[in-house]
Formats: sequence, C-alpha cells, structure tokens
Amino acid sequence: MTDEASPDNKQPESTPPPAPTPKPAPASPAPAPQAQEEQVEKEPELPKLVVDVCATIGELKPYASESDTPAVEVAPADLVKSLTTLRDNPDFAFSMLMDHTAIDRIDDGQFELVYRLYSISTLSMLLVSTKIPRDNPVIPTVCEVWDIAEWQEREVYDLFGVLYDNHPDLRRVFLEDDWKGFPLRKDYEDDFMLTLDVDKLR
Amino acid sequence: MGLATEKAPEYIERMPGGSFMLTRMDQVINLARANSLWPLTFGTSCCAIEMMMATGASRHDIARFGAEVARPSPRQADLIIIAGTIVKRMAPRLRTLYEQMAEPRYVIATGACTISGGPFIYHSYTTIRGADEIIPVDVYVPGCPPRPEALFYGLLTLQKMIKSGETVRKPGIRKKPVLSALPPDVSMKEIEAQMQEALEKDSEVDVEKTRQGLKWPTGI
Amino acid sequence: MLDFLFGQLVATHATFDVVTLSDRTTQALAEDPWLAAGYALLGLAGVGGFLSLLGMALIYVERKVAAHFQCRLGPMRVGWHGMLQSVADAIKLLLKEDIIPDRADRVLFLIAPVFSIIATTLGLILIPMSPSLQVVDLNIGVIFISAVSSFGVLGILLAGWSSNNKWSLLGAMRAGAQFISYEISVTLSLLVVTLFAGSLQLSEIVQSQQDGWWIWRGHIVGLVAFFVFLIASTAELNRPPFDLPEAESELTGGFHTEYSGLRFSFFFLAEFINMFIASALAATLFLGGWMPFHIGGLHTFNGLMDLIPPGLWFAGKTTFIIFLIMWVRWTFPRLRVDQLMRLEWKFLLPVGFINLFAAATLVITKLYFFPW
Amino acid sequence: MAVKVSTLDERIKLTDSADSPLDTQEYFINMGPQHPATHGVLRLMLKLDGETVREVIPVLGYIHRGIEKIGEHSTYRQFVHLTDRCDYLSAMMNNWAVSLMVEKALKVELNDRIEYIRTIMAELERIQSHMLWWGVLGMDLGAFTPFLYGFRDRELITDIFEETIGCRLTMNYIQPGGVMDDIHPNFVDRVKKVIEYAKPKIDEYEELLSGNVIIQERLRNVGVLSADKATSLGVTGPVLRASGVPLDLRRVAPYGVYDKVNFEVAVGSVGDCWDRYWVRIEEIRQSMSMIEQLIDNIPAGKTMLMKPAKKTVLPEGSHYAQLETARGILGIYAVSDGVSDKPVRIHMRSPNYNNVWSADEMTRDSRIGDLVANVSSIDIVVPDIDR
Repeated sequence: MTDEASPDNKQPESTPPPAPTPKPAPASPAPAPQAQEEQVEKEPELPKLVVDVCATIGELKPYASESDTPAVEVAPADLVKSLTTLRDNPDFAFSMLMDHTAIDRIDDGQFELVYRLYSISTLSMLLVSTKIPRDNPVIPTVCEVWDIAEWQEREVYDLFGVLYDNHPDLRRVFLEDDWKGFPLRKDYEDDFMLTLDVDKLR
Repeated sequence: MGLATEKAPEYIERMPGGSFMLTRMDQVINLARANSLWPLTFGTSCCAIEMMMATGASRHDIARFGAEVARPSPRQADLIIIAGTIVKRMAPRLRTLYEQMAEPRYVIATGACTISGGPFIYHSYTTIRGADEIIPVDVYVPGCPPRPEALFYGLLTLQKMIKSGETVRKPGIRKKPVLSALPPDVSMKEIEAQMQEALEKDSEVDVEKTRQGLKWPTGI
Repeated sequence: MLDFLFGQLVATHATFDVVTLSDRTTQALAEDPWLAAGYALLGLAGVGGFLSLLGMALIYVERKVAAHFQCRLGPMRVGWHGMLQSVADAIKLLLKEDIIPDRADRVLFLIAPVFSIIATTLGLILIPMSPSLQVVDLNIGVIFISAVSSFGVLGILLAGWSSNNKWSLLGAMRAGAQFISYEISVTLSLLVVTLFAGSLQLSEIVQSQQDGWWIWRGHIVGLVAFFVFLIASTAELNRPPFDLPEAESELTGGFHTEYSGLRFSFFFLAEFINMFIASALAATLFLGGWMPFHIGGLHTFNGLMDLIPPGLWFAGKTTFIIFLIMWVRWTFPRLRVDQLMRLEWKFLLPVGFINLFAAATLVITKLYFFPW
Repeated sequence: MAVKVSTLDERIKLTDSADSPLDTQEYFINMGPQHPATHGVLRLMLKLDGETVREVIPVLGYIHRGIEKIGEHSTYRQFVHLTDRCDYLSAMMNNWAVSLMVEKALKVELNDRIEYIRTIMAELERIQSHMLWWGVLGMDLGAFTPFLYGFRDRELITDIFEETIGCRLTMNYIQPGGVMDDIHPNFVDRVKKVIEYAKPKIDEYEELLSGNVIIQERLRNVGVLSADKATSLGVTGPVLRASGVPLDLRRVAPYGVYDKVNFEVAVGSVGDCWDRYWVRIEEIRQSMSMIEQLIDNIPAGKTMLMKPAKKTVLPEGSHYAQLETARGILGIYAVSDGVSDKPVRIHMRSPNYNNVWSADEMTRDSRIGDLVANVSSIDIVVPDIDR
C-alpha cells in the first residue's frame, strides 16, 4: 500500500491499527507515533475508539487478541445491552452491523463470535468479540438491534451450530433442514467430503 | 412420441421400398431435431454468464443455429445446458427438471464444475463431482468457464450426434461422436499408462497411492 | 386534368364483385354436387394449409425481425437464411413426447389447445383477403369475429385451470381479466367503423372505403379508433407489452407452463395466427382492406391504383401492421397487472366511448372529411 | 435454555384460513430455483394473496459450495481463485479484496503502477457489471432488446480483459503483492477506444429504457427502502446509496488510487427502484470519467512485489479488509495462527448476502411484477450469496 495503510482506519475519529505500521496515514491524529516509528517490541497503545467505548460502557473490555480493527470484548450476558448502547449512543452511532461470524477455537473449546459494527456518521469500525463454550453454544440474539442480524445469525447457526436465544426464525440457511452436523466446525466429518492433504502426499 | 414414431415404422417397413423410406424419414426427423434445439433457461453460476453471452450477445448469436428460443418451462425445452456447479441441494431439482423435459432431450455439461467438480472437489461438503452422477450427459464442454465459441462447438457436436445417431426404430439411442481416432497399433490401456506417467512426472503426486487414500462417494 | 390527359385509357372506378368460397359452393350445389364438394374440400384444405404455413412464416419473420432489431442475424443454418427453421421446429414439436401431468384434469387439459386453435380458425375464415379470396362472408361479420376471438380465451383459461399448476392458474386468470377488459375497447372501436360504413358485413365495410379509408376519412375519430383498436388488440393477443398471461420473467411459462410438444405448438400457432387476424382486421376496417388507395373524385389516380391487384394491397397493409406489432414487442417493457387494468378502464374505455359518441355525431351530421 | 430450531416446512405453514366462501385465502407459491427472473438459483417462497405479495422468503443454498471451508485448506493465493467464482461479475474486485487483506497484514507497500492498473481494471469491471445488470433489468421487465444491447457493449470490455489477462470472466488477475502480469501494449489504446465508444452508448441506453413511460411506471415509487431500514438491514453498494446514504468506500476510505481521481458519488433520494436504476447508470458514467483520468498516467514500475512461490504466512491475529465492489462492500476476514500459510478461518462478508434480504422489505404488499423489478434492481449474484 502506498499511503493508505488501512481503508478502515483512516477516519479522523479512529486511529491507525494497534500494530506498528511502517508509514502511518498522515492525516490521522495518531496517539502513539513513537511506538510506530521505533518498531520496538512493546505493548501497542489502545486506539482512541476502544478507550472511549470502554470508558462509556462498563461491560466492554479491550480485546486482547491481535486484530487490525479496534476491538473490544464482552461477556455473552451483556451482549445485547452493550450493543444496543453502542448503536444508540450518538457518540458512536454504530448503525450498521457489517458482519457477524464465528471462529471455531477448538483448542480452547470455545466459539469466538465476532460482531463487526460500522458507523455511517463517524465512519469508524469496531469489532466486538465474545466467547461461548463449544459444548453449549447458546447466545442471546441481537435481532432487535439490527435487522440483518437475523440472517447473519442464521448463517452462523447453519455452519457452526451456534444457537441464538429468542431468535424469531432460527433455521438453516444454506443447507437442508435435515443436514447432520455443522460443516465449518473443525471436527466436522462427512462421508461425502473428499480431503486432500498436499503436504502429507509429498 | 406419438403414433408417427411408434406404430408407423412397422407398417412402412412392410411396404415395397419401406426401409428406404424409413431411412429417409430418420434423416428428416434427425435434421429437424438437430436444428431446433430449444434450451432451458438454466444456469447456476459463472458458466451461465458465458452461456447468456452465447445466446445474448449479438456477436455470438446462438440464434444462427436455431437455438435461441430459450424456454423457461422444462416441458417445452429440448436441451438443458448445465452451466455451473451443481451442489447437493440442487441435485434433486436438476433431476426433476430433466425428468420433466419431454423426449427426446439432450444435455450439454459446460465447465469444469459440471464435468468433475472443478475447483470445488476437495474439502467441499456439498459439491457434486460431475453432473453426470445425476443425469446422463451427451456432450461435455470443458473450460472454466468455456468461451461462447466452445459452447457452440459443443452444440454443433450435439447436432452431429443427433443427425447420425437416433433412428425412428430405436429412439433414445445415440451414437457418441468419435472426436479423434486412435492410431492403428495403440490400445487405450497404453494411452492411460502414458497419461498416468505424465501426470506423476509433472505434479509429483503418486496417483495410485492417492486413489487408494481417497474415499469416493457411493451416492448422493 | 389527369382525366383530360389520359382520356379513356384507364377505366374509372373499377368495381369489385365479391365472390366468396361459400357463395361458389352454394351456387355449385344447385348445378353439380361434386363441384360443391370439391369447393368445400378446397376450403378446408386451404384454411388448414394456410393456417400452418402462415404460422410458420410468421414465426420465422418474428425471429428475423427480432434479430435485426438486436443487431444480430437470427436463424441462418436451415435453408437459405434459415428459411426452413420453422419447418424444423414444427417437425420437432410434432414428434416430441406428449406429457400429461399426473394430477392434471385430463379431459380439459387435452381439449384446451383445441379450443384455442378452433377459435383462431373461425376468425380466419371471415377475413376478406381479396374480392375472390374469402371463405365466408357473414352479414354480421364484425360481431362474429369479436365473439369468436373471445372464445379463444376459454382455451387459455381451461389450460391454466387444468394444468394444476399455480403459475398456470395465475397466468390464466390474468389472461381472463385482460381479455374481458380489452374486448370492450376493441368492440367500441369496431363500432365506430360500423357506424361509418353502415354495415356489419366485412366485405361491405371494405367496399364502403372506395372513396377513402376510414382512418382518415373519419376525421380524427377514425384515427383514434385505429389506435385504440391497435393497443387493445395487442393486449388481446397477449403480446408484449401486454404479455402478462405468459410473462416469462414473472410466471415462467404462464398458462402453457405444463404443455409440451404438439399441444404447446397449438398455443404457439394460435398466438401468431391471432396476430395475423388482428392485423388483417385493422387493415380491413381502417386501412381499406383489399381496397386500393383511393381519393374520392380523382378518377385517374384511382384507376392507376386499381392496377395493383387487391390481394397485394391487403398483404401490404397487413404486413405493415404486423411489423408494427413486432416493433412494439421488441422495444417496450411489460406493464404491471394493475397498470394494465388502469390503462384499460381509466384511459382506453373513456376514450373509446367519447370517440363512439363523436363518430355518431359525425354520421348524423354527415360531416365527412371528403363529402363527395 | 432451550432454543427452538425451525424448518422451512414450519415456516411456510399457513396460519390463517378463509372464514367464509367470500374471503380470500393466502397461499404459498414457489419461485425458483430454476426461474428466469431469479438470476440463477435463488429460490423465493412467495406468500400471495391473489396477485399481491404478502411475504417473500428467500431460500438459499442451491449453489452453496462451501468456499469458506475450502478456504481453510488453501493458501491465500489459492483462495483468490475461489473468490473469482463467487461474485463472478466483479471477479477482479474480489481478488483485490483478498490481496488488500494480505498486503495490509504483511504491510506490503505497492508502487503506483500496480495501484493504477488495479483501479482501472476494477472500474472496467464495474462498468461491465453494471452494463450486464442494465440488460438483465430490461429483460426482467419484459424488454428483450436491452439485454442484447448490454451484452453487446460488455463484450468489448471482456475483450480488453482477454487481451491482458487471457480470461473473460474469472480473471484471477489481482494477486497479493501486485498483479499477475503486466498490461498488454494495446491496453491503453483499446481502453480509450472503448470508453469513447461506450459514452454515447450510455445515452442510447437512457433513450431506450429510461425515457420510456412504462419503465417509469414500473420503477418509480416501487420497492421503497428507507435510509434507516437500509442501514439496519446492512445493505451496501448502489442499493444503500439509492436510499440516500452516501456510503462509498472509494470516497470515505480510499484504497487504490481513488484518492487521486475526481468523481462524484451518485446518491438517490427516495430509495425506490428508479433511484437504484439511476445510481447505477450514473456510476457507469463516473467510472468512465475515472478511467479517463487514470489511463494516460500509468507510471512505470514493477507489477509484482511478492514472490508467488514463497510461502505467505500472515501474522497471528485477525485481519480484515474491505472494498467496494459493483454490488456493495465486500469484506475478507481472515484469522491466522501465525504458523501455517493457510488461514484458521476465512470469511467473506459478501454484499449480496446482506442485500438479498431487503427484497422482503421492498416487496411487501405489492405485485409479483414489482417483486421481479425489485430483485432485479438489487442486482444479486447468487453464487456470492451462497458462497
């Protein structure tokens, strides 16, 4: 990339990614320029958005895992409440649920659910992450907050088997209703599916 | 097929010169069928765009071959051009569409996905590996996606097949066109062996071993 | 002036004796029954042959016209420039498997296409193509044609109902509503011409246009009636922009979704022949039918026009209107159902009534454009 | 907590019944997966009351190939191939999204030549995609001729692609670290010629369809989607912009060289089909002007900065990049473990998946004909919905 390091973070409200970039975007008011230029192994400072959000909403914590988007973490029980605040608070105004998906962290025995919020007025993006146990994947739905959540959650249910509580119409979206298993889980097995491990063949 | 093709041949054959007439009749019928292939509007993915390009774009213009009358209803279509990947959920529908079509019906499979599964063979839990697992295919047109010209070649091959193949006495039996003749003293086995050798050499993949390791599907 | 120059070279106002095939048969019946039977057979074979040949020709023309509108060539492989394409299609359709869906109403399913084609044939025999080329000349021709053309929708309704397919039913219901609505407008514009001509007999209507065609002799009234007729009859033909009963992108195949092979080809054929009938009717009523282009009083000019045989006049006019209908088809998008109904009940119907009233006033006051 | 999981059969069960013989009864009708107006294999269950559509239930999955699962077993460079086959009408923009994600994660700096070529290619792709949409919209509304005209002009752009890339549809041209190959020597001239040819053609399109009174009747005030509802539905691209939200990533978060060109973001006001139509027609014009600004100034430089044969391992963590395709915002979300050259999880935020659900909101209580117009004006590509 020439001078726009990341399309999502070039907004004045948001900041460059927490990871050090070789060439920060000139227009953005970077809070930690030293960290970026010195390239030292050092805990990167939190983006301003994350600090603001965590200060306003008590349930949110900065997300520990490395991500190039400002990210916060929340407990499943506080999810709906905090997401509603994020949408309604005029300082953030995350009016759009850009994306919602899950990651199968099979080693930790958890599903990580990722909500990617986008604000049209401030043009900033926030990643809200929450973790639920793999053996009992139940989480409250956020259909009330954004309309599109209904179908994005259905996709996650279809492919991962995450159950959404209070969902108005929880059924499979891509696969047939009588499909066994949830294909995007890491331990999914299927007689039909062919697997090819190129490394092993060599 | 009606009276003309079921009962009439028996009577005609008994007449003097009847078999000659039957042959002529076959020729006329086959010519008519070959030149009036109405396709079903069916397309699942990328190949459908190239198919539409062949039918739609004025540069290619499939109408020249009399095949532009795309029918949305399978009852009126003669030809189904399977354009695009067929997945498990679509497979029964494709079968239904094929069965709803009236005899004689013809199938062209275009693109890698419909021939073998294409780029979606491995690790895909839904892709059917070849549309011929579901319905009989007359002509395969390779490519990803095939150009409109390739589709025309497939269509012309199908026309050739129909013209030389079916007879009134034996409907539904088609002679597959021989695309290239073998040299006189070479057998198919030798060619297969050579191909396997070439494959192993290029990709350094043990085909035999791979084949044993694979679990091929038994059904849909 | 012209009369002075040419003198008696050209006969003024050649009169046309209308002799229909039914007239000939009746005459022959008195003299020689075998001749009468021959005439009857000729009529049957003629109508049947004409029907199928015309259908195939029209389908070919339609495909070619469409292709050339769209900067392509159209059928090119079968015969010279694809001339035999329709023949190939016909043979193929004849020999296709005849599928009757399992849950369909068998009897109705089988007779529906026949209804359609019979209605078309009955309409065809009335068309005066030239003074000597007309099968039957009824004295209530106009009423008969409008009655028979409504009969065709019965076939469509039956087809949609008996197929036991929701799309077919939707298409059939649309067709029924459309037919009933637009039939009114067609009849209203037909009435305008019958008012002018003072007759319901098609050959007499043609004869009445000896001094000029009704489209311009009837002032603006004739012109308006012509356009109303054209729009409404296009709607009755189920052709775009009014092809809602078989709207491909909405209802897949509409009422003929479940039909295959021969039965489907009946609908196909009926559609094209109906187009011919509508065009021929428009030509007969408004453009003088087989009557050459005459201007009342200019005898020499009229005589020159008479040199062209009436059959050619009829063919030319009909072809022009057919081309017009095809042109519309390949240019315009489709209307929506409620818009279609709105066009009829809120626009065409009032216009038709006002036009009829104006026509009646004109006839009573004798305010023709060329009063001589 | 017991979470109730329903099935399609339960969903399409009719709850109301006619009380008296004069009452009308609603019924379900199945549209698709093989239907001319569903652009492939989308299946719509329509709850109808006579001709009036009460509810639209899209049923997906008829081309669900499990691309995200395949992506977990393929390298990022291999995944680029698969994105071609998702939204095949903006194939290069899909490639670009993956490349952008990889480059962002690895902090690869690209030179201007690559950025220029990418931007020009993406805009050409956008033009051809919109041209095809225009033709298909015409066909859905019952006019067959626009279909042919749209395809005729699209063919010329496909020729340009073919000359440089060797492919007509699934390009696989934009790769992580650059572009596959340098542009063909004829490229600049041909693009100029095509733009020169196509500019008056757009006016011809407008003459054929836009001015037509039937088109106006069919599109105006049909399928109105308010800005709030559109935002809540996560709709992006021309559909969102037609509702009056000027969200265009090319403007608000420029990638490529979009910050160096002048262009206007077409924004509608009502959010009906007509606005969506107009926004796309205007976008063709803007794309042409963008290409005109860029085509003469392609600087010199290398076209591939990352060695294709080298193993590409992204740093540990999640990476996301998004850009504006012809249909909306495409986001590629990848989670890497920092060891393998294959992602732990790769997810596509496809614009079509989010857009298709707005069909229900648009179509409620209007006719079947309106449904066709709405689905057409959303401009869906079904393989991108299903992936």
